[in-house]
Amino acid sequence: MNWNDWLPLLLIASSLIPGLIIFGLAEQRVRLRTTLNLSGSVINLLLVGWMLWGVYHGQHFETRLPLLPGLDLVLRAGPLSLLFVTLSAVLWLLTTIYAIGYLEGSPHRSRFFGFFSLCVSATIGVAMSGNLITFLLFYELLTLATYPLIVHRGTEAARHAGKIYLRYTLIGGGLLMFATVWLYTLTGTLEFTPQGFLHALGDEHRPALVMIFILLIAGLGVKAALIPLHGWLPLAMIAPAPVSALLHAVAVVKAGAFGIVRVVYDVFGINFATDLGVTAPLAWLAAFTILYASMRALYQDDLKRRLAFSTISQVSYITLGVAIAGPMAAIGGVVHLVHQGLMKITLFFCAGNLAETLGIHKISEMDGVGQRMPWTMAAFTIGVFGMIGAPPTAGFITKWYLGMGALEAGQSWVIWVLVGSSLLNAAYFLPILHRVWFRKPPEHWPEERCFGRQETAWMLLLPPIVTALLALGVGLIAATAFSPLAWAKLIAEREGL
Amino acid sequence: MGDFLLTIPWAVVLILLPLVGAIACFLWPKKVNQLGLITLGGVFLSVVGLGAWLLENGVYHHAVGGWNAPLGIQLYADGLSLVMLGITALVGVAVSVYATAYFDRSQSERFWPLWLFLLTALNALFLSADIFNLYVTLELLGLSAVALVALGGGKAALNGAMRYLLASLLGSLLFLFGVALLYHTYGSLDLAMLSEQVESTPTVWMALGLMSAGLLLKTALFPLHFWLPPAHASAFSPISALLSALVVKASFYLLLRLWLEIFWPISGSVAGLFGVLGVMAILWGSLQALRQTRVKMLVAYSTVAQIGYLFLAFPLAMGAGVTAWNAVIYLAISHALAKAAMFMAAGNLLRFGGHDRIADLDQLAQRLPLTIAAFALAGVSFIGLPPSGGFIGKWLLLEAALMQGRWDLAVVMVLGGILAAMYIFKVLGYAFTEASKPSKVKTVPVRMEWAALLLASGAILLGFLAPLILPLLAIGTPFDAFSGNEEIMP
Amino acid sequence: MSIAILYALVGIGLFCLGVYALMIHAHLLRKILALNIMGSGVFMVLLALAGRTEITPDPVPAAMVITGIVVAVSATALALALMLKINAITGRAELNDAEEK
Amino acid sequence: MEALSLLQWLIDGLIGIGLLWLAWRALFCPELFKAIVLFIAFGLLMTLAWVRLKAPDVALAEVAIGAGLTGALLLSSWAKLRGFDANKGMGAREKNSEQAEQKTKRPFFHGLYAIPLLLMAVGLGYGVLQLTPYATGLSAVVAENLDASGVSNPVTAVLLNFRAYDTLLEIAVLLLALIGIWSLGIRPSVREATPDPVLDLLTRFLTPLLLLVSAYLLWVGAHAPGGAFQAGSVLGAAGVLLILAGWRLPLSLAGLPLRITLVAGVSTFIVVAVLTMLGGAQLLAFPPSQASLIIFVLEITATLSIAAILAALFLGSRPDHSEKI
Amino acid sequence: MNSSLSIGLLLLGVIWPLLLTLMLTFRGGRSLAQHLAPWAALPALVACFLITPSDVHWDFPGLLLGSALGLDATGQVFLLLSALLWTVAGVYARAYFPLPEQRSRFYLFFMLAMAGNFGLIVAQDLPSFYFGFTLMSFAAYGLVVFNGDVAALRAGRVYIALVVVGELMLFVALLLAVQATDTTTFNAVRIALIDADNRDWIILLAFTGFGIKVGVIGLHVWLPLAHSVAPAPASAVLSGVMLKAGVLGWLRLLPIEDVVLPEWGSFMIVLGGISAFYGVIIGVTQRNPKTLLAYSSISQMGIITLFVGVGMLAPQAWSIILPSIAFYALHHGLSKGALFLGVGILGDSRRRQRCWVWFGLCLPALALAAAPWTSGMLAKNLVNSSVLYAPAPWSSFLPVLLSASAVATALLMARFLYLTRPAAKPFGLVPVTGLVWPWMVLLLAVLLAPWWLGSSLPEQAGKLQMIKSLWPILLALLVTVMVLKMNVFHSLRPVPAGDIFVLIERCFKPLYCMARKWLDILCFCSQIWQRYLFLMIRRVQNIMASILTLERGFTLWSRAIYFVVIIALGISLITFTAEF
Repeated sequence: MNWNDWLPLLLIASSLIPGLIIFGLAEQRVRLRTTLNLSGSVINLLLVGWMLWGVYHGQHFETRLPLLPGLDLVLRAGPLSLLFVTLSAVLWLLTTIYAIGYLEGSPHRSRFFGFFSLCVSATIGVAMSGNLITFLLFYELLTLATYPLIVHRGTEAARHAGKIYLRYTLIGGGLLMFATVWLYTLTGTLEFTPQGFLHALGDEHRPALVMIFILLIAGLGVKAALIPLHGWLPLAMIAPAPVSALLHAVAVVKAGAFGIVRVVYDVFGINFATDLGVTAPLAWLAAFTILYASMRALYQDDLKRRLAFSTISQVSYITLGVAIAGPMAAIGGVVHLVHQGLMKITLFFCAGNLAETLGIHKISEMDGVGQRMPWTMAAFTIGVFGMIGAPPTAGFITKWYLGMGALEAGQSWVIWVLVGSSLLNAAYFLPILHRVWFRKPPEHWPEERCFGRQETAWMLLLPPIVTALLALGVGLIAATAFSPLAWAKLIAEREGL
Repeated sequence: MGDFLLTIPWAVVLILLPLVGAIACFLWPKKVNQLGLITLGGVFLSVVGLGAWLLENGVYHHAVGGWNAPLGIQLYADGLSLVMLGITALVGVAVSVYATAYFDRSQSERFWPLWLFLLTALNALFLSADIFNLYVTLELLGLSAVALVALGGGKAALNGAMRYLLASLLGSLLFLFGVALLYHTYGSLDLAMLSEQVESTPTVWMALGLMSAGLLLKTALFPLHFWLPPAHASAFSPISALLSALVVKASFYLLLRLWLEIFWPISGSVAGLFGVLGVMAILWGSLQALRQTRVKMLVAYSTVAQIGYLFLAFPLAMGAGVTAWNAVIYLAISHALAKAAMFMAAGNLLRFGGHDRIADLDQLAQRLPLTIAAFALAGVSFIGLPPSGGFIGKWLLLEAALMQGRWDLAVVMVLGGILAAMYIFKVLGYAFTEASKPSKVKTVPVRMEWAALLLASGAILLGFLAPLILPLLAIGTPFDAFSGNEEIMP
Repeated sequence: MSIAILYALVGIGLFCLGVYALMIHAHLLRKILALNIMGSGVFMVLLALAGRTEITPDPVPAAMVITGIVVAVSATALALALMLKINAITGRAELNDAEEK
Repeated sequence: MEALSLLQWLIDGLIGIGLLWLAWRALFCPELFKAIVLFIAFGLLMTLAWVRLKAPDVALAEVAIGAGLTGALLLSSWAKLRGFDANKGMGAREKNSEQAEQKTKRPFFHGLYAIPLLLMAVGLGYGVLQLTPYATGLSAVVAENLDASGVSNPVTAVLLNFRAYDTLLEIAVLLLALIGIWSLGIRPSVREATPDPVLDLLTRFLTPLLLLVSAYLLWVGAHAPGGAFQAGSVLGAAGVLLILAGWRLPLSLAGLPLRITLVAGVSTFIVVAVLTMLGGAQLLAFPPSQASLIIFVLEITATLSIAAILAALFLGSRPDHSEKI
Repeated sequence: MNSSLSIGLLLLGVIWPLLLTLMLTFRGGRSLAQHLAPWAALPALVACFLITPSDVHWDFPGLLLGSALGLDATGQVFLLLSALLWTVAGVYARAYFPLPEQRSRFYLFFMLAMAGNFGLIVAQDLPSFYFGFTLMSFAAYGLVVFNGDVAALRAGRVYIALVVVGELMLFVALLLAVQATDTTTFNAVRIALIDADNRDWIILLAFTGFGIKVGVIGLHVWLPLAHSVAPAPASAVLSGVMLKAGVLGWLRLLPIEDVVLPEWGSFMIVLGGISAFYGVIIGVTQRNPKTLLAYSSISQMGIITLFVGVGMLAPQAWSIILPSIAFYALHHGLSKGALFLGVGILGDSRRRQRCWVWFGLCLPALALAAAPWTSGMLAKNLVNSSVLYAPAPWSSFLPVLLSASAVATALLMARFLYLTRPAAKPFGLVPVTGLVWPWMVLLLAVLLAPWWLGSSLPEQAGKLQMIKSLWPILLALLVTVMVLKMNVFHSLRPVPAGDIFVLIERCFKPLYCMARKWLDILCFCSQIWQRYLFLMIRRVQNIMASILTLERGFTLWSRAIYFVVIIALGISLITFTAEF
């Protein structure tokens, strides 16, 4: 037996099994649950590290199980997969810590953490899937695993949000499945291959392929929150903060974006897709999403809603990078998977801290909060500058590569999209910073909880600080061999770009 | 030892054992639970034995009484029968375990003999190759099912049972009429012999019409579903599980057999009608399910919708035979598992809160997590989300549809999945919220919760078992006769 | 047209009559009667058509009809018992069609 | 020949028309009781038709079961319905429901309903007419194998040898119906204080007779019309008479012994089936040498069971549970 | 000094303020950090003195997108100016903010901006420069709005808006430049840019982007607003150092030395000239000395702009012009810094103290006015000699312009001195020791600058041209006296700070209101539409519900059986029709 054949499965198991055990735990067994959670994520990280090393040195990790005649369940660790897997593994650990702190003393924690782990397993599955059907499988699993998290609070509003979420995502899933089957009937294979597997098809299939592309993108676009498929995302903010963080930074939204990357590069192949003439509209759509969502964000007073619209905007950078169809832009798009994850999760952690510590939900309540919670807000500030794309944050690297890629591909209009987006980002984020740092704090916070000497519980404080530092760090050391950027370059190279 | 085991005529055991069990339960009501469970265990093992035999030797033939085809009755088992028998045994075991906790003393005394009769009827039906014998098994099936529904005892249950009985008898008589016509046309009752002789004559058309209508009525295909929701929703939950999971499938199986064996040369044009009815069943059933305010009614209407999928295969089989049939059988068995699990879950809810009003489910996601998990997993299979048996089935069906450019059907399949999601999550959503007025709760035996959950997990597991099950289905190539002209397997 | 066909046609008539009655009658006893008459019709077709011969008719349909009759009486007995039970509970020997309206 | 044939046609035509008319009346006459009586008459006429169709076995079964027992069941049900209404103090209830039935009739719709039915009748008739005018079915095969079957009556041969499996299931159906009815948990009807003396007398006279007839039918079934079902139903009729006369099974017998009797038929079948299988043969494959014996045993137990079941069906409620419920 | 040590020192200079900032945020390190914060710029200052510029260049391939740090001659001058001014302002601020919380808050932004400033000076590649520039610009926001009053907030708003716009323009410019040239180091980019396709775009974007910081006319509006509201030490560094960052940006990015850019050169000369006078004209009307100083900065930066323009026209003389620009920047930075710090201690104190302060202020004021023996005179000489390299029309026209500008500057300084005269309204803080001595150090630097740096400048710049440098001052003095006698200033209404911005604001207000109104109408319409949509959905739902009640029809027994018959018949009929 070759270990490498089972490692991808093991990786999923390392998050799945703790999750399943946690389901069975009694509510009050906090310590055991915490141990399980943390050990799961640490093992996960170790495995990921091992595989990173292996893939870098050209090893193959592939689990292949038969699913249907002619179709296998394939889990493969390629560079692109591992980028996403690593992000998930790291952020899972942090989010778990955060969630433990966040949910301290609240009910239904076993259920929460169970689904949380399930969610991560699904995300890892999405990342590692080696063909479209495996992708579909985990993609839908992700939908299911997130639903209980969204309705976790059990309020009427939560139920409504869950309903809308499902309505969007399941319709998207339906489209995706439809398109996948269609593709399968045309090609007889769904295996992800660098440069795609469709060039061999004759010209008479082109209209069908265009249609399939549209369907696939529509299916994935729901999770990636491409306008006009984004309606669920602001509503889903009803969920607890760790869920929002996970949803936005790692799991759901990213799964959609990652799917788009896969479809464009490994199903259609960028050259073929460009040849079909489908990438340009995709780029336009992404650009429109970036700008429109930023505009919408300007008008939100609820912090999490503003962040949600910001997510919609930011995730489309990935799509944009992919659709620009150039190696540099691709690097930018792919690396933004990680960068956006780090930055956005920071912001959500901070928003969660505000809600949990001071009961602040609205931007208009944030006056002077920087004096009460300086560390949280420092992390928030870094996240904000990342969003705007100021150096040396991760966001700058993304924008730089996207811009370079756009110029390289002769699509200079993208530059103006980037500029406009940054401008809007500044317009809706900087006033928050102003409030936070330069206004006088009110006499009383809406709902203050005391955490002793610290501004808040350390479990709540640590994760945002770490992610903020990471967001700063990956930008600062972008040119080294250990940065996500370097890995993205490796991906571009292995994808044959 | 292995050889000896293979010499045992498992098919016969499958018929006689539950019958013996039923009689034993009738004779010694004090020990029904033990007797019943032993019987079920035996049946399960027999299915395994039959499966082993089939894998070894291919198709199974048994001339009852030693009399060959036109004179005597033939027992016949191929992959299709095997899979149906297997799913029956599986669901049967789970429901039986569930029932031991669900029913009280006097109820289980009444339940067991009837249920074992039902099992006898199912097994006999899946194994028979004689159309008159099939009529008798249909009657046996129908009467035992009705009696089981009537066990509920309430006004709704009795009304449902009565409706079911009348419909079932009507269906049987229509079938019998067809049998009469076929017999007098070809002088044989044996499926295989009929299939060799059958040709397009007015008598056969009429027989086709009557038998199909009768079986459609028993299968509750839209618009003949009128009897199903009241009967299935009002019966005791384990019984609803049996009815929805197995009984309906039995008549569908019979219809399928008749098509595959007898009617395929002439039925091509009817396939379109079946397709249309299937589509309408999916849409109508789902919409109705969405309207329901009680869990069991919702689940019952979901059965109406799911039956629609089974009929989509008929128009698709023209161009993509094996794929379409495989899809449908897969859908059928995963539906069986999932629906049984779902009814059991509904039973748990009923037991727990004393009601099954959807809006008052009152945080059951926390208070009955296993049950809600079972419900959700079963729902996943209905929606056709991966990984689940429903997904595999739907995938194959979609594949068959798209291979032939049947966009309409493909769209309906996807739409049906979305509608299913809407009604499933309607329930699940309320399971997370608090009810306006809390109701008194009773404990639910662990066995009931686990039975539901395991069965639902089975439906999920089916999503990974296609490489095992599809070859089983191919034993005896039941679908070859009607696999269409062109075989497009990518 | 032979006697066999004649009886077969009568059987068809009985069957259709039974279906019609089953359709329109509300009272359960009538429905049960209707089902019985339908059954008789089918049996008649089954048996009548066996008589399309000069020699002794085919015994197999006869056997089938006997089986059918026994099955029919079983079903009738069950249906009647059910009807009585419904009547005892609801006070009406009818289906609850009207209530649902 | 011609005249005979014409006469035959006349008779058959009359029977056919009579059947249709009786069915029509039975289904659509306004009074329920009358309808039931007409239905019994219809059953008797059916018997005649069976005889005309050269199926005396069926005729026997019809008269005993189709007309007799079904009629008795219908009548007793009708009586119970009325008794219920009377108990509830709703004497006019039946009339009301009859009237309600009249009211719910909507002639227009019902006419509409009739159209496809007519079409169907036409279609079926066309189908029947398209059949080959001469067909022997399986009679030749049956005749060929009759010797090996152990009996000389072809119908019995089919029932108990060639298609014995059907019969096994059929007795199971019968048993199932009974179990189903018992599981409904119907209250036993109130025992009449003094049985009708005439009925009592009649019962006393008829019961042994019926026993005898039954035994004869059973015996003769092997080579002439008759057999287990007919015998069983006649015996069952005796039971019905006894029940009507107020006789009840002693409680000591109403438990397991009764149940054993009820299942004896099926059980014997199963035992035989298992024995044949153990002998290495097919299911229910009787060795020709012992076939007649086996069939005889089967018939005896089947007769007993059928009789018991039919009588119990008529009774409706579980005799051993009468105190409990 | 060996190069790795040098680079270490340079790095320390940049990182030290960041480290202190970090320390400041920890409760444990706060008090220590507060003590060290005033001296945060010291390592950079030391580095400046110890390092020989040419041998310091170091690549950091892993940093950002691959960075290179180093120090060249121009950089050294800028670093010197910056380090000096940051140190002085830092020490000054210690006494300026007596409350510890206030102080640590100030130092937080102060040191961040400082780190950015040093960073951009030592950066030899575009992304790192951009990083430093960004850090400095955004951190300075904290300094601008430090007072937190309405005026400060308004200034902050304008400032941050322009910063963001400028940042984005720079971003695009850098992107275009790097894309066009495929390198990121300044030296390579400059050379490669000569033949780049969209060179003009890059120049335009870079000019505007840095121009916002420099305060080129039209982009200067934030300057008077911000300088007048910021605390004195902040104003000093804003005006003295940060404006120069923009200049450095130009020098670093624009391909001046190797190619003649006639259009751009002329454009910058014109713009610079206008700035020079515009700043004075508006500045003279001001009553707030800090605003006046801000306008003076605009005017002085105009001269530098003009300088750069000349360089564009005469690349052959760039080797002469470049050090001149650097020196001019140094001179202006020191003087302006001294002036701002001085304005900060014009508080309500004894008359003698105020007199001393006023005398102190005279020194940098005179220096700005290019009085003899001051750095101003040196700078002016340099300018005068450089403009001679300009091509034909300019070489004859510019000296005149510069002379006029000198008079104007002198006038402005006279007005400043008048505003800050001991008899005037007190302004700022009381001059305590902690405030005075750093100021004195700076004054000393202003005083010594010509002698200290003169040696490194071209020969003719050092010549003392008494008459030439004295007459503008005298003229200005004369005019001032006359004006004072005529008492016209009292009737002169000051142009509001931010001049054209105020105009723009006023013009846009109605437009803005109108837009708001339309937006409201739009919102209203969309609400109506939504309600309509909602109603439609309701209606559809109702229709659906009524259709769904048909189910009862299906469950009606008679109809159900009817369907059975129909289907049986239908199936038969279909097969029948299929036959034909």
